[in-house]
Amino acid sequence: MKKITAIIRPEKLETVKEDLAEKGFNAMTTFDVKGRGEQKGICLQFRGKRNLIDMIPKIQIDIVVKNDEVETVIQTIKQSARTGKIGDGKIFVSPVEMVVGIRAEEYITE
Amino acid sequence: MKKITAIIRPEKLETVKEDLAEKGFNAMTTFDVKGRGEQKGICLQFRGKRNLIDMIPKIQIDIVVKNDEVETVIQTIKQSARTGKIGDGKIFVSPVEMVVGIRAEEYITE
Amino acid sequence: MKKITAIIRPEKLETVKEDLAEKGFNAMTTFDVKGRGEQKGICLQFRGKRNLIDMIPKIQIDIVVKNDEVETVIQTIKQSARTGKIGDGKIFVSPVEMVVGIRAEEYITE
Amino acid sequence: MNKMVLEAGDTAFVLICTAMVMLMTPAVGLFYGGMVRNKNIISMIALSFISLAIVTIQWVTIGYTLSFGHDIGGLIGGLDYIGLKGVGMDGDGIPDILFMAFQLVFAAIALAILTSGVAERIKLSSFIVFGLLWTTLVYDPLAHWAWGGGWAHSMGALDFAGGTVVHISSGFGALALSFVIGKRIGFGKYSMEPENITTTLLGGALLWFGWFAFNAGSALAADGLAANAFVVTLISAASGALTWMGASWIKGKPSSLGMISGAIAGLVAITPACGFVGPLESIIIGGSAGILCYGTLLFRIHKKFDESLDAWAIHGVGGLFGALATGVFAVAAIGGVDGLIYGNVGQFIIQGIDAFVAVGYSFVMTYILAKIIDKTIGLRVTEEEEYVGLDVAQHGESMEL
Amino acid sequence: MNKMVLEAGDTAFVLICTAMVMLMTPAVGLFYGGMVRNKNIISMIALSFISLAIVTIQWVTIGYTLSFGHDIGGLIGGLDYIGLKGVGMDGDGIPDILFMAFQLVFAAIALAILTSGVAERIKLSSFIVFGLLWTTLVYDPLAHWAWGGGWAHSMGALDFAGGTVVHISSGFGALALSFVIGKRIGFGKYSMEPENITTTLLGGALLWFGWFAFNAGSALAADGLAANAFVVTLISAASGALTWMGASWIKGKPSSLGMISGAIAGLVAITPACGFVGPLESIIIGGSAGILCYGTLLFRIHKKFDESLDAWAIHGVGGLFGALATGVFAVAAIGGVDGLIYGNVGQFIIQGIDAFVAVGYSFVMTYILAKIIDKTIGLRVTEEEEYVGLDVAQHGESMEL
Amino acid sequence: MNKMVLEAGDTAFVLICTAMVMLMTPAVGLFYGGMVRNKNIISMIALSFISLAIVTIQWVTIGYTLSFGHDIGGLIGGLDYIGLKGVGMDGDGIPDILFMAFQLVFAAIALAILTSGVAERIKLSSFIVFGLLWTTLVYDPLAHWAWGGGWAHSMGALDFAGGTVVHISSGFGALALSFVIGKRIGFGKYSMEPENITTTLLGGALLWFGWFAFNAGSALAADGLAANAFVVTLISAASGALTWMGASWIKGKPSSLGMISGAIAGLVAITPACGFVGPLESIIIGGSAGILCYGTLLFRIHKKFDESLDAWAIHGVGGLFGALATGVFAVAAIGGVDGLIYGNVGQFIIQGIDAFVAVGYSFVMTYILAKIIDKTIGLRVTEEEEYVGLDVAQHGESMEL
Ligand SMILES: Nc1ncnc2c1ncn2[C@@H]1O[C@H](COP(=O)(O)OP(=O)(O)O)[C@@H](O)[C@H]1O
Ligand SMILES: Nc1ncnc2c1ncn2[C@@H]1O[C@H](COP(=O)(O)OP(=O)(O)O)[C@@H](O)[C@H]1O
Ligand SMILES: Nc1ncnc2c1ncn2[C@@H]1O[C@H](COP(=O)(O)OP(=O)(O)O)[C@@H](O)[C@H]1O
Repeated sequence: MKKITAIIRPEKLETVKEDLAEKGFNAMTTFDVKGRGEQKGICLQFRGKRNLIDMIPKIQIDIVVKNDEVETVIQTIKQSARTGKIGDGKIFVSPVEMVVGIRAEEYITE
Repeated sequence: MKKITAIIRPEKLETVKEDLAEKGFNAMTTFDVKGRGEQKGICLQFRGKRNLIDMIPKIQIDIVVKNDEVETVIQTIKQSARTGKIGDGKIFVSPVEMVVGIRAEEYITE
Repeated sequence: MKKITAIIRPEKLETVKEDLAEKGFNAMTTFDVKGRGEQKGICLQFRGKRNLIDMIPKIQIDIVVKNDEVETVIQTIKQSARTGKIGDGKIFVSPVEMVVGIRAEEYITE
Repeated sequence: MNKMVLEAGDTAFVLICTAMVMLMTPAVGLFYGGMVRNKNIISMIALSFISLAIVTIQWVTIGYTLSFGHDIGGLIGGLDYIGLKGVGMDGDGIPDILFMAFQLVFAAIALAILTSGVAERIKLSSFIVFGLLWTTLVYDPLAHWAWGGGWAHSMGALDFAGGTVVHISSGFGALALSFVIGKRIGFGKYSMEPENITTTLLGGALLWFGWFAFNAGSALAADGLAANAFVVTLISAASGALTWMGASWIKGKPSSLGMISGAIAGLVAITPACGFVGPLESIIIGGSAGILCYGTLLFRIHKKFDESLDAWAIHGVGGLFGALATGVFAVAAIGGVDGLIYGNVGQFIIQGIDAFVAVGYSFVMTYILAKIIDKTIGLRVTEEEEYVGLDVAQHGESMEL
Repeated sequence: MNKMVLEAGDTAFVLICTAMVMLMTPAVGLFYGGMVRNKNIISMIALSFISLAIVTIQWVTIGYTLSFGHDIGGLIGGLDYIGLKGVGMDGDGIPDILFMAFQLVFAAIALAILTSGVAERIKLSSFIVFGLLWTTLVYDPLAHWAWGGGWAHSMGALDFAGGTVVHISSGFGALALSFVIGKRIGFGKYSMEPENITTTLLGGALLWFGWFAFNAGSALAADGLAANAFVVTLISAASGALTWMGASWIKGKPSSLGMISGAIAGLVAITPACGFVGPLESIIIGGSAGILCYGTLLFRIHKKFDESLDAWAIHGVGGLFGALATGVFAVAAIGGVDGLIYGNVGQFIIQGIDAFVAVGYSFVMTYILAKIIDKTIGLRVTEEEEYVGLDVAQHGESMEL
Repeated sequence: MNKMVLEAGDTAFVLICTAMVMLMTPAVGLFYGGMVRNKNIISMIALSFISLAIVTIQWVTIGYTLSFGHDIGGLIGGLDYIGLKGVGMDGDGIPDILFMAFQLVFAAIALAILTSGVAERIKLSSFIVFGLLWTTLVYDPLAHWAWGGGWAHSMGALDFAGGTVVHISSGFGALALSFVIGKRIGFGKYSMEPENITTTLLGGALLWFGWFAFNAGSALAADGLAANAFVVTLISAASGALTWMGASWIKGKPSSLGMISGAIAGLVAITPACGFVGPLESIIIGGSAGILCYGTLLFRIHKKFDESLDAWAIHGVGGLFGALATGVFAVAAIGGVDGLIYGNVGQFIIQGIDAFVAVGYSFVMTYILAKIIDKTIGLRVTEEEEYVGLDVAQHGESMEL
């Protein structure tokens, strides 16, 4: 299984959630983060001085899915989180070795 | 080493912490998240209409442990976080390759 | 690629960010967490009774870097987050399999 | 009381006091809102605003006349002032309509205090129905008894600013209500720590501020009696804050929540007494209330009562103590009546009768009303609604923290 | 009005009322601040404080005399009181300088309300310039027309506490401003839910509190008329809170935001009427305003107007309705004038003329002023600044939540 | 001053003013609380409440008589009013007991302001002991000198509402205290940005509101002088807000914290002057204070003084400036005394002597007291307690954000 971590604009959360749900991906965990990308945040002009805005509020979405679902999830997020403007965000994929449900006696290992 | 990520009810945090501590697992990192599981959140009745409660506040606990401790930690969390009701949460296990202490000169790689 | 997760003192965030930026590591994601280490939090004396302070506020920094950059980032963080006092924090390294930019058509897999 | 002319100074005073007491109702919401889990903070604050809104309409239509209409058998007021008929812009010292408004905001806050007993689990629609009934059948009679010419008034019971009418009624009502609605899911098992203490402290500050108007304003004139009430209110609050803090310090760390709870306990206890005692008595009254109410809170926790935000411990028991203390410490030089320590046993007995009847009446009537609502339309939200929190479940809103 | 002596009771009343109305300006900031995204909350609150600061200086230098100087052609005041020349410590009932201050805080809050239309996207420097112009060219003339001896006053238009002067001007001004500045990026596409409802409720509570001073204080005396204004203000707020909540309940869940918005709608609508109608009329006025303003809000959303925090729906339309309702419900026994329902068609027509002229004037003038600012120094921040939020972009600050 | 009769209007005014000034003490807590790291916000607010509680008890037992008892050698009051003996419900214009309460809330806020110097590192128990001593040995003498018939009063020093007594004492006291307790761990190395600016703005709004009562209420009557004090207070605050904002704008972005700090600076500076100067002078006084206090803050940061929340820069230096400015700008037409610009050099010198003696006395005495406490029971928490934050370490509480 894989964990897909998407860091998106807060304003796009609703759209992303809806689009994922439509494709059947309901489960997810989200939380507020702050971040900046390679370009070192956003640079505002202020009285001629470069004025760096350091860390921008973002939302991180973690979704654990089966290996063969990774591609669909990534594509869906890419489409719905995209505005084409600076700050659209990034997606990371990392391995998950086991999923255990607390309530049910479920154990998924892959 | 493994990272065990448990997403539990906020109200169960104290119990889980105590039970883990009893078994000798003190170290952990927690933060507030919102989440929903496969069943797409909770569905409240409202004037006959299905009224979806989207994302429920949860607490995420991250614990990095040695490989042979994984099972104990999972079992402990399962037992103490369980209420048997909807929303009990999930546990994910993922690989960690290195642990470095900032203060001491400790380096653990497995 | 690797994800470096550093859990540091809130007061040290600025220094760590600056030092990393100097070394060319701008991109990162941060969020507030609470945590305790092996020694089970901090123990205050209170009327002779051991009085355990459970979870201390920390900041988690996630940085995804190429494999050969891991060491530099760890060393940089170690140096700038260190005070030598209790609570300096920990760094974890875990694997990341893919990085996708939402805006650009970039895909990095390693 | 036989001049029929307005006094601008008194009118100015009571106008502003009425606004300040009005502010206490949202302040109760903030005070309580900081003590619940974040998923219920909006709900908790909203209940106070809604109390204010529904009691306003209830009071101008029927409540005022039930409380202050001509006395019927010592029990209730007649319908002379229904819909504020005959309540005009002139009056005796202050306009009649202003007296009506001053009384209105007292009724509103009583209902808001009551929400302590149903925190984090009441169904909004049922609260509205219950609130209208409670104000009409519990609060209005009590107001009539004490201030509208009812039996307690005739008997000579002293309640300067509403210790019995407002605090005993809402405090013991909250206890009854908590028994009917049942405990919160997980009570005693989950941790349910206050999550937003600064909001509680803000609410407490506004309550403390408004309480000067509550107590001093009850003189209905800007005079020496009002000034005395003001001063003893301040002292009693300070004294209660310090004793509660001190008592809890012995057991552990002195929480700010304990400090502010002690201040409120002191404010409650001095409420009936503030027109009858002086500064030194108020140190004793406030200080004792701080300790007594803290003890009651410990007792409640020990007994596992989920009277969730301690209206009973603070308003109920604090109000009861204040009513009795008035009978003990009253000084004739201030309010014209002596208390037990000056040998007036009669007054103490009267205070006791008045207070315990109020305790009994408000507990039993609230219990019955709550049972009726529960059996018919249901007091409580579903388990799932409670789990997601009332902010989302009842209001469709949430805080983005 | 021909005694030239100070009355301490009245002076006390208006002094405190002025302080309470001053508090409403930051309260508008809190009310609005809770409704924007967290990255703009500081900006939103700061705009209110800054409104207060700049209007204070504007008013004491030029604004007061433009509004209350000797009438020039029914349109504007002369420069007799420039720099408060001749505005002294004595006066008729209350000190002249106190009357000046009471009027000042009204002007300040009007500008604060206006910020609704430019929330989350205004450039701070431009707001300061715009604000000074708007107060001078929109607010001051309107104040003169109604209260300074201008044409509306001469015509006999009734506006007890500023429904037209404060609320129509700022509400319709906000709409015009939102048209000029344009929608927020992502409006209608992104979700822009209120993120801090408890802050909004706190702001609402302080507004409600201050509104008693706003309305009752407009009597400029602590008398029966002030008491009447106080009472109808309370009732109208309660009524508006309940009808908006009820109307929104039919469509979904009753949000606390709807409840408090309804209360504000009720407060706005009763503002012009509060010296002319009684309790029962105020139930109707407040209740209707709740429904009407809620409908206007739905209309605005449907039309995709980004008048972001609904100053137009609540203050503009609520104020317009209140002006007309004053002409309908006025009762001679209270304020000396009868309304439409007592057969006085004339008064209703006068109210209509006054209100619609104010609507037109404030909308058009605000639009022109905003256009001029926009073409010269630019009203709006850059896209990147809007993205990072005004807290950081304009103030270099942020909340650590 | 030889009528011995109560005036209802004046009494009403001072009653409400006393409540408003009381609210300023928690407001200081909110103002400061928003500026510390989140782990100390509860502690910071609680210190203000605790100041209010302990000063209340101190004042009614011993403080009032030390300040206002019969003069002993120009230095201190006698014990005539110990335990409020002889302080009754009647009086001259307003009840004696009300005058006592009005003075009480001033003493409370002074101690609350002082907490700036020990923010995030004071031990609660030591603060309580220190606070009692400081109020008794620093505040009470100063109050006696200025208002209780002491030497400053005899000399003719002007301090209308407590610029010297409240602000110089607490501001310079805070500086001394910060020297004794030492810097916060990591000061200058870690970032210690304000984390909750909306809380600070809320506190600032309540302070601004209460300040009208602080200054105008000091007239002790609802008259023209009170109205003048009210107006210049408003103007000075606005002016200070704008100049500080402007000055900081030149260096970077205009923070809302700078804006509100400037308002407070303006409020402080006008405090001693508000009964002696008119509107135009208040623009100058407030505006200069904004710039001066901002400069002082920059100086403090440059010097690496950890007087953490700038009570010294704003209250200390602002109060000192205000005392001198009173001697410069006083207008006989308002308060009966002319200042330097009208040729009265003597008054300016008197103001200087008064202010600098107060600076010296409060700095030195505070330093000595703090040293004594530090050497005996210890002023400061342990390093570990400081690290986890005082909310948890001192109160056992924390915010769940
Ligand atoms: N290498 C990285 N490691 C950790 N987080 C990253 C990395 N790159 C990007 N992010 C996260 O993704 C967010 C969006 O990235 P991107 O769109 O590149 O940034 P920007 O907001 O600067 O345009 C960042 O704000 C940051 O939270
Ligand atoms: N596939 C997943 N990916 C990420 N997070 C998940 C996933 N499944 C569950 N979670 C997280 O675990 C929490 C609890 O899951 P579960 O108990 O199934 O949900 P529910 O609360 O709906 O009963 C969810 O709220 C969510 O935060
Ligand atoms: N094994 C672990 N698993 C998860 N988080 C950990 C672990 N060990 C340490 N941490 C995190 O790192 C932080 C700092 O660790 P350390 O410096 O050892 O703790 P302390 O603050 O007790 O000195 C902890 O507060 C916790 O958030």
